[in-house]
Amino acid sequence: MSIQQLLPLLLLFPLIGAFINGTAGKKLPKIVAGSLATLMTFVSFLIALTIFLNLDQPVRSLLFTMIDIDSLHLDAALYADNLSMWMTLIITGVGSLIHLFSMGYMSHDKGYYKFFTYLNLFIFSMLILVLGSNYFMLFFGWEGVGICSYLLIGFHYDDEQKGLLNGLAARKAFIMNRIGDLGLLIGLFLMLLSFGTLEYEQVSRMVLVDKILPNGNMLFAITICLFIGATGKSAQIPLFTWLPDAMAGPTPVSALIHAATMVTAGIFLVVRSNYLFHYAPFTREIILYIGLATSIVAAFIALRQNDIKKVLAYSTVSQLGLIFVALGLEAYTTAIFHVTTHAFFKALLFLGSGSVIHAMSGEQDIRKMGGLKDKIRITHITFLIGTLAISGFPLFSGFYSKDEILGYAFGHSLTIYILLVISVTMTAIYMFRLYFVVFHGTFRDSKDVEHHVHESPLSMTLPLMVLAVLSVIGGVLNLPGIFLHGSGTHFLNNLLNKNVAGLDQIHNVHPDHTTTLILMGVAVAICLTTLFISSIVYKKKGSVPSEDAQLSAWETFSNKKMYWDELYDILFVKPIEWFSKVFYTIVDSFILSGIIEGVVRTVAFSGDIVRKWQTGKVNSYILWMVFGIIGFITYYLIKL
Amino acid sequence: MIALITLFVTGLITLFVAFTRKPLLVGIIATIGLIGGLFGLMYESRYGIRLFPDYHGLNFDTTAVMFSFICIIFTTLLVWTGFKPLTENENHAGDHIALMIFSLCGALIMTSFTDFFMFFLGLEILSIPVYVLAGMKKSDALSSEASLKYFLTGSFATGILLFGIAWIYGSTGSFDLLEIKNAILNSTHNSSLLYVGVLLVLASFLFKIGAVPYHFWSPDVYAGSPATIMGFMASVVKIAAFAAILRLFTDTFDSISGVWGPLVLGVSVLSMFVGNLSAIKQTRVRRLLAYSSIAHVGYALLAVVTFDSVETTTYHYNVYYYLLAYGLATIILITAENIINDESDDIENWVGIARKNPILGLFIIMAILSLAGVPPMMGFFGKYLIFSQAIYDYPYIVAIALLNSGIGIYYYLKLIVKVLRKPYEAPKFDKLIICSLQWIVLIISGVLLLIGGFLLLLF
Amino acid sequence: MEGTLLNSGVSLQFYIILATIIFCIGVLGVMIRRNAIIILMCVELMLNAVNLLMVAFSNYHGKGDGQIFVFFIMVVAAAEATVGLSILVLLYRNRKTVDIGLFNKLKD
Amino acid sequence: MELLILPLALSLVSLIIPKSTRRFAALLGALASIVIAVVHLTSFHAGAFVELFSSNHQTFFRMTYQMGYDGLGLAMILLTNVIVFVILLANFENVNIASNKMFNSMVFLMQFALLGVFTSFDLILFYIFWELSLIPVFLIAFWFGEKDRKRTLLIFFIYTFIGSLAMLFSIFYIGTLTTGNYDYQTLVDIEMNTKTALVVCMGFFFAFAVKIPLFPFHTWQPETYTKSPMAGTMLLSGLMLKMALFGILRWMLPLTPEAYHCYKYVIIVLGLIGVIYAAVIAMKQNDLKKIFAYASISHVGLIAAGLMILSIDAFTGAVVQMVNHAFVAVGLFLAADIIDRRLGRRDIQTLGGIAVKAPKFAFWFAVICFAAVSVPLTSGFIGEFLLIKELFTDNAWIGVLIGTTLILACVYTFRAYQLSMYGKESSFNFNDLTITEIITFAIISIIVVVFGIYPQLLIDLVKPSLETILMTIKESSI
Repeated sequence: MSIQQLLPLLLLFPLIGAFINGTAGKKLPKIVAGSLATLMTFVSFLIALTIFLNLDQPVRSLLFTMIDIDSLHLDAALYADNLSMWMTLIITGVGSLIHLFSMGYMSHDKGYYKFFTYLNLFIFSMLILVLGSNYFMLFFGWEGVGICSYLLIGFHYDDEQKGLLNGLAARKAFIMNRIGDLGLLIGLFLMLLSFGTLEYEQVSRMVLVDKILPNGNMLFAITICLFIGATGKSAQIPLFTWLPDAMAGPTPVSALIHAATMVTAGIFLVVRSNYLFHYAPFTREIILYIGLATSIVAAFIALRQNDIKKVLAYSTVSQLGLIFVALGLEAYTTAIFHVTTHAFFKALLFLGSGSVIHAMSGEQDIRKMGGLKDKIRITHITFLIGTLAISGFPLFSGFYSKDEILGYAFGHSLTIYILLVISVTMTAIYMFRLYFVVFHGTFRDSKDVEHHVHESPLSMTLPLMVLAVLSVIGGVLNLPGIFLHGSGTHFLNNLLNKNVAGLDQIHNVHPDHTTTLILMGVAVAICLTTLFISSIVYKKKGSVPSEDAQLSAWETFSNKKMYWDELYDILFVKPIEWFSKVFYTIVDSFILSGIIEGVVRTVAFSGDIVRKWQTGKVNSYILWMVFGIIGFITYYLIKL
Repeated sequence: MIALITLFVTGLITLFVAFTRKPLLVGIIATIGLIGGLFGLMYESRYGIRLFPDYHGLNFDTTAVMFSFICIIFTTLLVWTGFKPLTENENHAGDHIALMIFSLCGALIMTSFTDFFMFFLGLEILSIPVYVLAGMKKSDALSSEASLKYFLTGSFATGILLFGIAWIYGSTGSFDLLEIKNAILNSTHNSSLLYVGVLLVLASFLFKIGAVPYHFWSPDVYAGSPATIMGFMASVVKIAAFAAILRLFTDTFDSISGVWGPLVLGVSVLSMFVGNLSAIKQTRVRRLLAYSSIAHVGYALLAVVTFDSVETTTYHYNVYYYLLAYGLATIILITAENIINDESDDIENWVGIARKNPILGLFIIMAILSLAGVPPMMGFFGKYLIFSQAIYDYPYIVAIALLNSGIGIYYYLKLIVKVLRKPYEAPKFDKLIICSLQWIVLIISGVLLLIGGFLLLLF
Repeated sequence: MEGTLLNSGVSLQFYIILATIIFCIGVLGVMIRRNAIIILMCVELMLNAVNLLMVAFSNYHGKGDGQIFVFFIMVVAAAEATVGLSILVLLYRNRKTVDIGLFNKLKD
Repeated sequence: MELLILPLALSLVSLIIPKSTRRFAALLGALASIVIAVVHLTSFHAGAFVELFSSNHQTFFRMTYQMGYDGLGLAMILLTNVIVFVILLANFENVNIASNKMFNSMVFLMQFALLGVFTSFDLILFYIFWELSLIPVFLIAFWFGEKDRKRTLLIFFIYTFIGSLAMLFSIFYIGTLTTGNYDYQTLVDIEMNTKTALVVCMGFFFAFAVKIPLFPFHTWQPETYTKSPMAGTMLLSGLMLKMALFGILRWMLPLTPEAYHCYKYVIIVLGLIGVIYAAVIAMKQNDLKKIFAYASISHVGLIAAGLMILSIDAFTGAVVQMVNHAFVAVGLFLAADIIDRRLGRRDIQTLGGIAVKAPKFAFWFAVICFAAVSVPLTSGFIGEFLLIKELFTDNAWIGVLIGTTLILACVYTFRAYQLSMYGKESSFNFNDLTITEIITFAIISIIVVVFGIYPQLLIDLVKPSLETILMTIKESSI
């Protein structure tokens, strides 16, 4: 089978899974429903792998023409190059693992089949997003994953206490995403205006080969609109507050959607449009600073969060910020590299936290945990690996990817480098805090809960182990040149440069070996120091995160998420609600309806006046008749 | 001519037959006579036969036949619908019907006169029986009051009319319309006598059709008279008067339309406003209909003043069609009044008719919608014909007229709502008794109203 | 012949003015008086003014039709008076008065 | 011709059919009308004009006229017939209404009037059908509506009627230019100066603005939608307002292109205000029907604004969105009515937790909600994409502002959905959907999704006629 034929199949399998589970899932045994969904995703993964291995040139596969009006031609087509296939591999690969994990994690949930329907649907949408051959298809997937995200965040809508809150979180996610989507949509319009097409191939050919470029302002507008879309989906300032709230969804969802795949869509978008961003340096600046700010802000907030998933959520936001810094520096392959490693270790961490929560019978507050390391051994080890990977522990995957970013930042400007280092340091601090508080010390919840603590089943631990291995060895995907010389290094770099439009034309200057070594040294030092201090603070001294009331000023600031939600509430929500009330009660009900009522009343009132003319007396009738005649004659005389 | 004689004889026979005190017989004879008159009319116009070839006082030309035709039909329908109330008193079973037929004779003369002699006679033959009919309910003080009011104002208007005729005669020296027309055309400078005379005649006409400010009698008289008579006044009398206006003003005095045209226009606008505004808060159905009729007169007058932009037959048709639609709708509502048969004539009596008798309700709603000018009822097409002509000369007036239609819909709709809503004493309510004659009237008028527009669309 | 009536030195204008004055008196009477009988009489006065005018014009134009019209008017006036008086009788029976100011039951 | 005769005949027949079989017969009749429309569709060639009826001579009313359809007309005919079927199906369970002879009769009369509107190629005829459609919907609302409906419906009728009278004035006025000929082609061909065109278009505008309804002529709408029975609301929102949009497309734009530059931005700005204003109001309402009523104002504001952009994309988008909105509005009101019928209340603050009791309902309601916020794969997205794109191309700021509908729609739609459906299991009893209700929802969803994935189906049908319209406008507006 040719790649053209395989590509639609890639999409078809998750869709079939979703369809079967959606229609007949209720009647299927749980194990069948779960395995079906997992299998479908895994088959997709295998197909993706086949395509990936056989792919030389970008391949476009037309499904059908969606809209064909004279000026507007939009195809439903798929497009495979190394970038999209790489993303597909991550999505289906990590996706399969998380599906597998979910089979165990969700086993007690009554919405089991529904969960897998949504998951498969998500995979499908995500694949459309990365495999679509034009921005229009991308937008389809873009919104599709938004819907799935909405459905999955609000999955436990019927919860006794938090049902409505879960719904609220889902709604918030959807709305904030939509704000970004509007930006993206406008970007699309602008591209249609300046290029007349949304096909990647045609746009890239125009920009790269024909050198037909819109003027600077237009290019800035296009790229900034695309970036606004990216901030929505990838949770950057100012649209990031939905992601922590999105943790209301089941943990596998957080792992799959809100850590490994969906939130990287924004990065994919920027990398996909790299040739546009290349000519829009000002936008890149903005991306750089937004990414930097997000990275620091989120890391700071994560310092004093007590919900295990919230910590990881802010960590995700922070890491995404880091990746955007890379994008701002035009280090696209590095960004993808970090996306990949991040997918591994963040999925691992989330799944690990899921396993912890599973063990804790649903408790998420780290203040109630502690000393779990012996009770759930596999989870503990894998979680530790994850923590080390994200903190940049030497030779773990995160170490390489993060280091590359730091290297480029250093090359760009020292200030940015220092700021990034601060962010990275904070990452290490809160991750070790999390790790130690959860797994070391003494168990702090009731005996009842302690009694129930148990290791998860194999279906859950197996993905953890696989991911742990990947987190460790993920670095080999793009080894820096200083360790090995020759074909082994910069695998991902070469891969992406091979047939992804635009990337091959960008030549980032790698820092020289000495600098690289120094930077690595700094990173390692930071990581180890933090580890050391943390272990003293939390392990030796057994400190426990203090209650909210006892926090110092900066801690409260961090704990309260820097009051972003409150700020948005005052800036947007409250005024709109006020407008809503004013529009309804004053403008609509009072003024506009009042005018109508007023007219009706005036007419009725004048009717009453006119009626008074009719007195019932014959004399007056005749009087008026005479007046009428006199009037007639007067008119005649005047006219005369 | 044949029709006129047939009808006159029918009236006489009816009077005499009434002595037998058999209302049914009276009714049958009257019906036969009326239908005979109808056939006479058609026969005459079809074959162009003239009974008295040397007599020129009356001329049944196309317009006259047209207007006479609907006058007779409306009278027939009204006799049927009001058959029971009209013959309530067995001693006088034939009187009222005979009077109506006599009045109809006057109406026929009004449509076909060629000189002021016949015109004057026709007008009086038309009016005097109606004065009597308005006071038909002898024991009812309101009925006699209505009668008196109508009589006093009516005879006053007659005085004005005659005064006007005298002045026209004085300036032109003739009573014959053709001669007057020629006299006006031939003289280079017409005296003020003529103009004032024309205006006086106009005033009395406006009185007859009930246009503002000569309308005051109509709400009172409509409200006081029995429903059938009110229907007669609103349809037959009005149609006859309009026929006369067309003949007199647009044919004879057309060359001096500069004098009376603007006045009619002003009266038309005034009538619309006064009629529609006053109708809004009415609580009595017949009063409401009276005011609505004032408004309708306003619309119809618009057609009278737009005569100079189109050929004669067209605007004759316009007025004719409009009044036909108006008359049919009024007859349906009058029938409903007769069916409800309530002395107090309160609008609340109409509440829930559609629930008590859905088909009657349907007819009533159709009639009201037609009056309001909502398609596809005939009333809409009437308005369409008039307004689409009038807009050539007077776009602003048409705008005002349409605005008035908007005001009108308010009270029409309120009436519809009353008809449609639940009766107060639910769930059991007294059944409405509808006799077969009334059914016939309802169906004829209703069907005409409905297809009058759509059907003519095809032809 | 212009402006004068046959066999008389009185010009047409005077007839017109006289008739108009009589007519106006009639109109005023109808407007002002409350007694229905008197109103009826005032209407008759108006008609008589018209009669006068008709005769004068008839003479002026030298045609007889004006005078014929007068007969028509007289006949009709008689018929009207008959009807009018009978209505008044009817009303008097109902209301025991002929003051038209009191007949205002029918109004808005 | 049978296209038009059938509904009229059905309207009469449904008066005499025995009560027990009435609702089945009505469904069957509606189905037959769909079949007829589909037969017409199969023999239709894109870009053709099919004449249904015409008078070759001047009638009594001094006019010759024509009835027929082009691609646009056929699309609207199909839409009408399908929506009528869906409405009957949606009411099927509500025996009180569905078995009422007057109800069925009035629905078919409405269908007749609408088909008349969509097939008229004569302005007077158009007006006649336009007005005719008002009566059945008023009667349905009056007979089966909720408490205190009287005054609301009075205002509704008078308001729209006065709007129509304004249009009538324009019709008469334009008639003076053609000496009383109201034939479509004649009217399109006449040249008039800007002032005349402005007078004419003002009347049309007022009539259409009231019926659509555009801000600030919308005040009758939320109240009327709330007080009408579900069928009435569906007819109003699903079909009645399409009439006005269709009127703009078919009549107002081609007839008065000379004044196009004068009213273009008036309508766009009013549409824009309506989009945002109504959406903002909808955010804090608690009555489900009222939320959807304001949502409707918001949605159609976009369509009306989009129609003012003279490009094939915008017109196509408007048509797609018209079709989409018809189905979505019917779906939303059906959902509101299902809740209302089962529980006797619609205040979302008193609801909650229905999803657990009625998962099927929750699912279908959610699908409709997604369609309402026009996510991709639903026709709403295609429509809004094209409309916003064209508005944006015309004026970036207007495009961006009107694009906020994407965001605002989510806010109120999902607020309504979540407050009524989410939360812990409700204490009240709530029966899940019956089979007819599921079928209704399924039909709506399938149509919405099919046009969302493959809108070209619809575009191919309407494009040639839209191009013709566009050409006539462009020729004389420059």
